Amino acid sequence: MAKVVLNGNLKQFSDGQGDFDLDVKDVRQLFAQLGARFPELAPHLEEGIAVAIDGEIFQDALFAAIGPESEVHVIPKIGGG
Amino acid sequence: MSDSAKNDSGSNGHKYVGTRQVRPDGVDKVTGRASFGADLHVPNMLIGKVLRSPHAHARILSIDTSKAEALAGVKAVVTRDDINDLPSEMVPAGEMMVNYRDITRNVMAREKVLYEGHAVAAVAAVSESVGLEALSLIDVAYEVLPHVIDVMDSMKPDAPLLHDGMITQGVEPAPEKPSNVAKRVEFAIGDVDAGFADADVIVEREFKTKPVHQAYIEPHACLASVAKDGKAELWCTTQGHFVVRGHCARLLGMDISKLRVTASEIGGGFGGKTVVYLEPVALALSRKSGQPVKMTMTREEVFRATGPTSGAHMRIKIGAKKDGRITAADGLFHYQAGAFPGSPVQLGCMCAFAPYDLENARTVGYDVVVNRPKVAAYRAPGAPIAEYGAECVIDELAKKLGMDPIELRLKNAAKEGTQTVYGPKLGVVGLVETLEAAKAHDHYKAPLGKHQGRGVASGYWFNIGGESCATLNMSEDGGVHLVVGTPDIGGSRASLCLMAAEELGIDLDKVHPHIADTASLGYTFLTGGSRATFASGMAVVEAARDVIDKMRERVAKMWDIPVDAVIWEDGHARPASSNAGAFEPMSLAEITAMANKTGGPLVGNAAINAQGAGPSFGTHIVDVEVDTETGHVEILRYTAIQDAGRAVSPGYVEGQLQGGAVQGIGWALNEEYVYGEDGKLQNAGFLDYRIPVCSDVPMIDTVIVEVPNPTHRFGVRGVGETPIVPPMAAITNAIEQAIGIRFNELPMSPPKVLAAIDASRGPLADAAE
Amino acid sequence: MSRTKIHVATTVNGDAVEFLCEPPQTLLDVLRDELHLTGSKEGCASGDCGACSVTLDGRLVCACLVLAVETTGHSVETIEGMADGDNLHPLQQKFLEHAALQCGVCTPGFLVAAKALLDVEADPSETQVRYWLAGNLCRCTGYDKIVRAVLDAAAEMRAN
Amino acid sequence: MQYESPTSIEGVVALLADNAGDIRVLAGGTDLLVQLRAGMVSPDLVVDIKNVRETRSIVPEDGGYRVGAAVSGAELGEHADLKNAWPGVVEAAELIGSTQIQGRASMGGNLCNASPAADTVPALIAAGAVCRVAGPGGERDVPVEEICTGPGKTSLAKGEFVVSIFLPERGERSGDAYLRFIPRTEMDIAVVGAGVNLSLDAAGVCTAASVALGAVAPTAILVPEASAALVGTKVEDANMDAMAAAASAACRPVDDKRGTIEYRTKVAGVMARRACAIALDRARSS
Repeated sequence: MAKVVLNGNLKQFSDGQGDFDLDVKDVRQLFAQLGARFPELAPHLEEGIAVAIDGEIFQDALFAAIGPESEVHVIPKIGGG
Repeated sequence: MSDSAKNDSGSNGHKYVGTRQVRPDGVDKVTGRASFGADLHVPNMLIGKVLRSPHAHARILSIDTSKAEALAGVKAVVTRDDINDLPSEMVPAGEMMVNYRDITRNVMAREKVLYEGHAVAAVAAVSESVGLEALSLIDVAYEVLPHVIDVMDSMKPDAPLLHDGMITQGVEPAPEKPSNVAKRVEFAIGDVDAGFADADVIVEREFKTKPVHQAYIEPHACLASVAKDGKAELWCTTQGHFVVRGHCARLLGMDISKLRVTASEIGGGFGGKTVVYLEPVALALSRKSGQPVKMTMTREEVFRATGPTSGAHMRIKIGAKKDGRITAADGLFHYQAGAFPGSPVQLGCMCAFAPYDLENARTVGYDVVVNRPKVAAYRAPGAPIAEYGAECVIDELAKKLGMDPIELRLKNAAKEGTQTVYGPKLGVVGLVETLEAAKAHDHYKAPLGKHQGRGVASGYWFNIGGESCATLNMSEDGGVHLVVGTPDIGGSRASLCLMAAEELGIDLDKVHPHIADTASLGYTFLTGGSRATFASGMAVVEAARDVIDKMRERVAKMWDIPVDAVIWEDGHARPASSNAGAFEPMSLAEITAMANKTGGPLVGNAAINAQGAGPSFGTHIVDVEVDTETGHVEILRYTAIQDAGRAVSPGYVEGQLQGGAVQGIGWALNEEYVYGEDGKLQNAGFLDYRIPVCSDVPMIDTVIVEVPNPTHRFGVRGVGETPIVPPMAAITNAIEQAIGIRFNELPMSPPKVLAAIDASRGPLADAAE
Repeated sequence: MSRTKIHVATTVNGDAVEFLCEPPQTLLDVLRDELHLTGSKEGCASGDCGACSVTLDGRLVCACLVLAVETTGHSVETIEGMADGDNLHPLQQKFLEHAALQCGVCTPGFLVAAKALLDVEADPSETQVRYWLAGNLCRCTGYDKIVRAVLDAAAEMRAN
Repeated sequence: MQYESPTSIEGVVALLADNAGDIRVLAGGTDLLVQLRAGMVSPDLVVDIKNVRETRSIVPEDGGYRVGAAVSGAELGEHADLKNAWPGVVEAAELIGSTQIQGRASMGGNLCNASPAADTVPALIAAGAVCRVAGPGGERDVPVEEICTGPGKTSLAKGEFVVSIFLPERGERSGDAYLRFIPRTEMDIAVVGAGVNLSLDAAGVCTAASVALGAVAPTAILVPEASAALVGTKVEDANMDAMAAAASAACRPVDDKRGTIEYRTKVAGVMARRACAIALDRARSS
């Protein structure tokens, strides 16, 4: 089970819960499970979100692999100048 | 003094990566041949001009364009009626997310004007002078409304509201009343209260910063041409022409694929050319007039109507044990977004304490609208503001603890495995290496004179990857056309060519770069977030490997051996071993020469969404001297140290460090927007918006630290943004050491410095001197 | 509003040139829009950025602060006239070698201004270079490599 | 807008006197063209005076120099004799803008633009310079301090323009200096400017002094109290302190984007004192 943490304002859409153990193989499955569990969170996962998998940040990467022991942080998307 | 013209030989076994070479676009740029945004002329071209709001905040009652339309030589007039009204929808655009409802209103005011300089109408005419006369003939009836300029004033309950019905996001339960606060964000790890309870020393300070403009030397410019069948071409100066294409198509209701956007050479951007201003207006004017329309902003328009970065108010609190171990850090940030929501406060909250390995940390940010131009991305958006406050408090903490500021940083430095306040743990990073390099630098030990001081600060930026395409078109003589989609602001073509030559194993002078238009290459995100060399570089490497594989296949067929038995080495296909057969190696030129007979032209392609951008940390050292009679601060010596991962093109990496440092010097000492009581900007020009000039600064020494980014073929990290993060705090800390006064506001301009010196003296001390 | 144009005969980069202009048009407007010599850039149109630096009878000026009509009978040199055929001027070469440009939009102005300096001072100090070039704004480089390139070009020109 | 470029003083006067509407004199153009571009002025006629010989020459006269109103700062700086005689005045002219601006900007233009912050004006006033004004009634000589009457306003009558500025003979043991404060090192408008001109006798006692300030009042001002603090003294530290205090006391500045009242008042004394020290050195070594 991957350890998943919601960061920043996202917990407002998950009844205040921020830590989950989820059986997911990639980001798409991660979003699907989170969205199914917290419908209010679902639209926020579609845009403006990045996912850090074991410290490496992925943006717009639905098929980025998540390992069984991975630590996954859902964070705001990062831009730049 | 380093010799910047030195032609280093590549290291780490590289022939080109890491060397200093003349950039491929260089000759065009030193001879005046390079074509920037305003340099294109086409037949039958009209000139477009924009009418801008004279008020900081007003309701538009009516717009009468009839007299302007009747003027001889006027070919089209457009207003809000010619740009699509769009519903609220967030899209990524360089810095955080932007909302199409707001973009369409920023490009052309609809219900209200929200800042002085807000576009209200535009004309296309046969000449600039006719266009300007036409503007004077447009009647706009306004109902002037009260305005608000300062971020803290804008948060007051009785502040004039910019957007009716804007409810603060991120607050539970949602407020009932609308306000100018668009959003609240919060990040936290550990238990901040417990951390402060555990601290022996706590420093808590408030800071204010002013908005500063990117101040690229080239004003915004574009040339649009829309055909009768709706096909359109747009030439513009932008950091991302694919992003411009998407925005313009949306704002004008066009099919994206009917619009072809070509990026001109770009005369600086620093984040400010990631959004659209003139481009949709020029397209609308061209569509209406049926003629090509060129538009350029004046410098005054650039200042009045395009995005600076936020001004801010913040409170920072950091606690530590006597031994220097930080127990807690807390930050509260209020950022001006300008007229529409979307300040970089969230990124500021994420970066504020990033150089430290903290158990307990919290950052809270507010995104606040005010009657100023909508902010745009500016180099490490959000980070310089938040890290300025944090790095000043760290310095004060070091003084209180009696510790050297570099030692305090080293004791708490973020490293691989450090958990960030925004959640994830850092991968391999090079902060400690920059701090050690600073400590070891002779600058750090040099003696100081009277009224001189030395300051240090560190800085962090994430860096990003993103969508990037690259094509390598192999010509029949062995030359390579390298095609990418990231506009070259600071020499990225040079580094991309170096990587292509390295990967293909051919001479650098065989590689010729080209920035393709939006019809000639797949979607490529903009040049920003320090991603061009990293992400386009990744695509170039992948495209090179693609064409190498294709060449190996061709050679395998020629030699009639399995493809696995052909390897690519030093620009040649060779048999993998003597077992594969005795074949003379074939050069790339030999292979491409017979390409048409062996299966057709050879092209390498890559279309990727680059991931794994490595963050970059930097540490700066600065010496200042304060004239205690005038408050003038002179920068005596400056050293910028940064982890570049791998400097592909060291001269241009140094240039990024030097340029970022000098922009930071301007931000620290003189740059600010001056508004009158009337809400109008008083210094919309380079005379009184004072960016550093050549005689203001010394040589900027650089030290490139290389802690390779493990996800990149050559170890590249983005380098462009981090260098603007440390200067403001480093200079503040240096001034404190010079005269014993700690400033908590930017800019530290002479009147403010002198007033503080006078206030610190008292009448008796003054007389004694 | 009357827009009567005036006929002007002048010399640009050694060539006799004639054009028509409205009296308020600046030399920069005419160079760029009429003569299509777009190497001189408009960064401010107020003499504060130096991107339009040209020489007028050998004297360094901002083309944005000269009326086009004033050039009648005078001689203008722009960045387009700096290289000698295929041979870059030593300053141009040194700017390339030193990576003294990033975006490149200020570069023509810097080169024209630096050449004007070396025309009157073959061995300038760093301070002289910095003050001479203070009217040329560069936002990319922090000026370091530009100053080095000018000093290096001066040294090379003295040696030759 | 009509453009004319006469070649004689009479030609200029005729155009200025005989035409109605908004008429502007063009010398170096470094202020006028900026104002044109910004739409601050929209003249009907611009009269370029640079083709009038008298406005473009530096001529020795009565031991001093007559400097054409349109002589550029760069030309002033290249005139070794003038610079030797009036280093403060020439330095003030050379402080105006960049090298590029120096190629065009003139003392006549700097004066007649009538900005309170004009750099050459305090230096010229301190030097006792006199303008030669041509007009429909012929020529008249006017002390520099009587030309500007307020921001953007001059005492010149319809048809008049400044042809040249006369700098008197530099006496023995005398020197002048001009300093200004700006936030950067170049390219700014003076926040405060101070011109000091003084003479010493053989014993080193100050026999005459003139202190003028810029950017601290609606026009550049002479400060007699500051001069008085020097005359009769050996210009020692205490005398210079008194001079600086008198300079600060004479300030009537405004708060604006370039400086505060408090700041300008204080720094006026600092600049006057520093300029005085330079002028003193020059006087002692002349």
